[in-house]
Amino acid sequence: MAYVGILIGFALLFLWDYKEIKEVNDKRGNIVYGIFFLAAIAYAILFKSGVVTISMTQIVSLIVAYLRGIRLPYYFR
Amino acid sequence: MKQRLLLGLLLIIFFTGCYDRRELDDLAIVVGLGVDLADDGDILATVEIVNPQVLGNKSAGGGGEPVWVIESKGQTLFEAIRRMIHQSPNKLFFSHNQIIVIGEELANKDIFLVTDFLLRVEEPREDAYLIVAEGKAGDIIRAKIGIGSVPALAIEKMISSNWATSQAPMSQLIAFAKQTVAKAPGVVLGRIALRSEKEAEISFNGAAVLKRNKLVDWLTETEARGYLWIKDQVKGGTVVVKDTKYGGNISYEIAREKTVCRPKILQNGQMSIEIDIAVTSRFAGLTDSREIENPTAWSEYVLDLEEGVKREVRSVIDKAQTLQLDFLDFGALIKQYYPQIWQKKESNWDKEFPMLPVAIKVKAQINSVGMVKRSR
Amino acid sequence: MWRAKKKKEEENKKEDSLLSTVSKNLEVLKEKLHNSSDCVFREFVIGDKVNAAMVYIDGLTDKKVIHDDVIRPLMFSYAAGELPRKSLLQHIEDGLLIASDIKEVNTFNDILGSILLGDAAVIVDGEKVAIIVSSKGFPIRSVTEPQTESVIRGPREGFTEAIRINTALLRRKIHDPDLVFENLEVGVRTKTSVVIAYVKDLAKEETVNEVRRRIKSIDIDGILDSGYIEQLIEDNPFSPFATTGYSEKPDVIAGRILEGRLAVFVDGSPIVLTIPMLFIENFQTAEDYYSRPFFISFVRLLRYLGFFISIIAPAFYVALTSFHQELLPTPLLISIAAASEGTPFPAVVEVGVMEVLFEILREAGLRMPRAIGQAVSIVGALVIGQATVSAGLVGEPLIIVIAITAITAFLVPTLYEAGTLLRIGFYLLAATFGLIGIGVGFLVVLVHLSSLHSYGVPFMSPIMPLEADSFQDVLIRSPLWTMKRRPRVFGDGIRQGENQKPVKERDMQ
Amino acid sequence: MVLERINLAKKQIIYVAALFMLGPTFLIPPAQEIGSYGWIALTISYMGFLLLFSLYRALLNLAPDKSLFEILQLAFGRWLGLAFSLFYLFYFVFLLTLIVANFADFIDSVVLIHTPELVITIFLVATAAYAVRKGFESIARISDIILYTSVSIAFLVFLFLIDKISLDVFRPVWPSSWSPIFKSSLSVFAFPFGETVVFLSIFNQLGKPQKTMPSLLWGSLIAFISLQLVTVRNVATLGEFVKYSSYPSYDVARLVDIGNVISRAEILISINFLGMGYIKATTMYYSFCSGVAELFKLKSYKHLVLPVGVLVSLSSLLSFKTTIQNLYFIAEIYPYFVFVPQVIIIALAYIVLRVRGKKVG
Repeated sequence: MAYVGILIGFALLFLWDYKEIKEVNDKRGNIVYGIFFLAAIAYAILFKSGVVTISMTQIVSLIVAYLRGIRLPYYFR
Repeated sequence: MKQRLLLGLLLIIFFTGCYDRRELDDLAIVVGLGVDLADDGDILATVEIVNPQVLGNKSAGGGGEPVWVIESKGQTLFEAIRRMIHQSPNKLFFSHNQIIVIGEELANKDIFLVTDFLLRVEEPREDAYLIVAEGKAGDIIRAKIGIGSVPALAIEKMISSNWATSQAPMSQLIAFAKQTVAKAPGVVLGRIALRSEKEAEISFNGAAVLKRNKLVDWLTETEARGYLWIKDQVKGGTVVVKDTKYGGNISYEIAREKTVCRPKILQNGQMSIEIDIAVTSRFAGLTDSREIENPTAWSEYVLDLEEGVKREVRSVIDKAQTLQLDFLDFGALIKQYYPQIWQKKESNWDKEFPMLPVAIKVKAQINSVGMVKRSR
Repeated sequence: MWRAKKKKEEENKKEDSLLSTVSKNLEVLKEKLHNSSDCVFREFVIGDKVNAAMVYIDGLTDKKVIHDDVIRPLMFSYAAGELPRKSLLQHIEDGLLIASDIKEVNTFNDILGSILLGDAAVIVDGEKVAIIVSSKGFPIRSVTEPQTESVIRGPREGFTEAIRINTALLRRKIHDPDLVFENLEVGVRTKTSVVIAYVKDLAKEETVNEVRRRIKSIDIDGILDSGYIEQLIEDNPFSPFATTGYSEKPDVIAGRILEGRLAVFVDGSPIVLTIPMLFIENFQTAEDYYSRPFFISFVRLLRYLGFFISIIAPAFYVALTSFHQELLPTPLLISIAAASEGTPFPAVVEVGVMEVLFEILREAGLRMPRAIGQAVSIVGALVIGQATVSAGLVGEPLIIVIAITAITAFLVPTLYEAGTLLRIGFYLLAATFGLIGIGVGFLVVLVHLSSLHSYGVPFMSPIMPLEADSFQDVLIRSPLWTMKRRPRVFGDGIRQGENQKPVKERDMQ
Repeated sequence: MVLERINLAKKQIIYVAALFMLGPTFLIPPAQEIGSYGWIALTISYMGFLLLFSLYRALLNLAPDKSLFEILQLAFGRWLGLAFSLFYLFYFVFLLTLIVANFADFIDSVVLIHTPELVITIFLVATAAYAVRKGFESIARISDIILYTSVSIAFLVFLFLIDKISLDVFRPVWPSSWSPIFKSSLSVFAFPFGETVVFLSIFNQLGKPQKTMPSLLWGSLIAFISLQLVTVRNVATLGEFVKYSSYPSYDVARLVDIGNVISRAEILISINFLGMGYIKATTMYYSFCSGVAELFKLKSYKHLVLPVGVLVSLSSLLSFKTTIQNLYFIAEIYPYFVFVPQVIIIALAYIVLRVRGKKVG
């Protein structure tokens, strides 16, 4: 059910953007848009299913902690 | 098209929203909280809930009690409060809680058990009054004051109009938290007591001295005033001085006051505290023997007043030094002005404080004789 | 293709041109007008010899002009045989018709176009030309005090439905040769005349051109009111805020034209549009400038406050009583709680229902005949005010809130529609997110307002972007002598001399 | 992207810059962990910002009329420049995520406790997306109103509290040990001040970048003064408690009580915070979308707004679980990460351009 909701939501978003896309009529723009859009759908589905629990913050935290050689506190896990 | 989509999206949000909605008639508005230590070591919480129906419909009148008191027990304060759900049809709502009364036994044990919860949870407010009860806090909460009024609100008014006598600190939760966090060795809270069981007569004066989280002693009214002098919090009240020459008592009403406390290094290198009090007052009651126009007599009046204030301040300093507890926070003063010296003294402060010399200077002024010069 | 079209047009024209006998002409005309009952075809004979006819539409013409100034001289001026055959037409035009404005046309379409506007056409046998005599005269409402913008101080006249009278009213205010009226015709069937009025050296050239272009590009069968024009040329058709101003009073229109705007008159409508419009115009009234500034400034602040209250009050009530009870002072909370004790519905529903109920009553009271309207308002007052409370359906504080909302909403009448929509929006936001919803809603409304343009002018100027130096006429109305310049967005011209502050001579004291 | 020239008054850029720096910092004032020395840390970091500002300015003088991405490609060549540009874009969107997370976390833990964070996040991002699609002009236009109201609200709260503040907490004036102060000034430098690197990427749309730079300076001055006011107010009111409070400004406003009439002013603070954060979030949002459009030479950025919004909302939802985590992140991780885009890359670009410029000319 939730997945259907996500898909409907994205369909709405796409409809919303459709007019703009048609108006601009930019091939390169459409490719970039498509990448972002698909990424968003994938992220949303993975988010919902609980497979992905990683965010940009955590990635950055891990990298910086590794480079600085500090251990992240427990509440980051 | 776009607009319709927007509308649809908004409607989806709206229909899934309203999570935080709580209806007024589903709320039990808590105005007073008393916390005691039960016999078995659990926490006993007593709350006072207003009954808006009685209070609101003044014309209908008569029907029912204005407040409803329930109590509950738990291992922690939070558990005790959550268990009240079993007794109250409505959810307890703490945002309008005005007073937090701590029972004597609990204060003897650990007051942090109460304050941590109150500061951590978002509903209770930090400007509620935190006071210590002589005896059981539940009795205070349960006591009836006046006719048809809300006792907790009455107590709140009592505390906030206490400036007229300035005989007890108006201690708010936030002030307590500030002092605790700043590692003050002692904290002073207001004292409330049930004077007589039957009439439900309540008095709010004097103060409780806590060694961080434990009650160690009480301050009398005079000592409490002395504390307020030092803290520059005297807003009013009367100073009564014995008229040694002619007998009887003279009372002065305090109009304005300004206290400045400064640490000083004495000539022998010893640290001391200097308290400068400037007080403006007017006559409120005189023994008639002396002539008010007489300049020498006038200076005696002023001296008497200065002595009276000095005595009050001295009393609380003596108390602190005998208790060996720096609840006057002189340590913080030294830290503020002489941080280097304080670093050396800090570890040994408990020992040094009782020997700390304190100089009290009072500069009094009488700026009004009142409506008459002489009454007899 | 283009050529074919042109050819066809030429053929049409040929077919359209007048024939040389009256009877045939009349036949064609009758056919074109479908023998409509209000068309009068009066045939008569000039000098016993020449057939002539007169065509006009009954009701649109001034009968007196037709009888005394057209038919009478034509019928009685020539005795039999006296006719100067060769230039009869010239004769009639030069010597007989007592009319100030005549012209010759030679196509049926032109005749139709003229007589449908109220002129009379005279056709003479043997001539392929018709004479159009200006004889417009139809009943019009006289110039009365406008109902919508009544004033205590200031001119009382208002526009009527007749465009000529309206333009005349404006011309009477501004006696300046630079005041230009430009005529346009809009509407395939109604052929409504639309007039753009502006002062040549005040209005911006681009704005005039743009408005002219937009009006010309309208292709619609009928224009019945200036509202049609407004909706067909406005900048932001999806915004709740109107970005075209309007007024019914010549003095208001004159004032706005003198600030550098232009006005659009539409025949048949007493409402005249002004372009471009600013948000602050909603809060200005004509009377602001006729009274002394101090009290008016206070009133103007009240209008802003009233508008703010009217959009926010129900939302605020919902947010405070259902989300943020901790923000109410304790005694107030207790009394509101007492009032809402026992009411069956949550506050959110109550506010929504009462809001809708109020709008229904307002609409009913507005459209009803006056006699019934009163009954509606009495019933409404009873239903809303008394019965719901005593029946325990809603609490008294809510009634107060709704009443305040209702009253304040009328403080700024031109923003009533936008205000109501915003009110509903804020109410929904508050019902979902409490005060956070209101706050975010405000930001969105601000962004929306700041993105609006009215015919090239930022709608929110001078508030967003903030121009402190043109604020004399925004929140307060500063004295007239301080308003030295026109609003910056309209061209920033100087409109009064130096030192207009009244100075009195020493001797007069 | 074919750059749209945006017509804005200088004043508005000042206000946008000021609000950008105030942003969420208004609610969680900088350097609260060092309590009464916060103002010192703030001043030090502002000095640091002035240095940084002159670096930015010098860079723009070397490459006038260029946007950040063009400068990077000019300095580091096509591919390295592209990589750095992508890194900047990541930084922008990451910062946007942080802001949204801060917002949602605050609202969800203080104001609307039971509302799912997802709903709040979507709501906030949707409203920001609306503004971004309206264009930067609309965002900037509302900035003066927001700045005036916010600063006056902050000042009002200060006035309301005037009887509750005590300046004794600022004694002793100078700290006994400076290292925690330098450390927190580093995080203050990174949190509101250094983030102005974003403006380098949009200045060229606002007219001549070199002429726009002074607006940034003035804006930062407004921000600095207002932040100082807030920091001092909070410490003077809450004393040492400020160190342990999750949202000191909010706590401060809760204490307002004037004759039982003006009491409970905390909602003012929330709304205040909302308005300022809105400007910051939309600016970041805009700069990311227009940056992508510029880098990939798209005709318009507008249709990117919504998908980016979805990504940002989801990522921000996963960002923080507690405020402690947030504070740790701001203190320990964030300054070290952002030092790279805020200072190092810019400085490198400057050096490269400088050296090369000498070679050429």
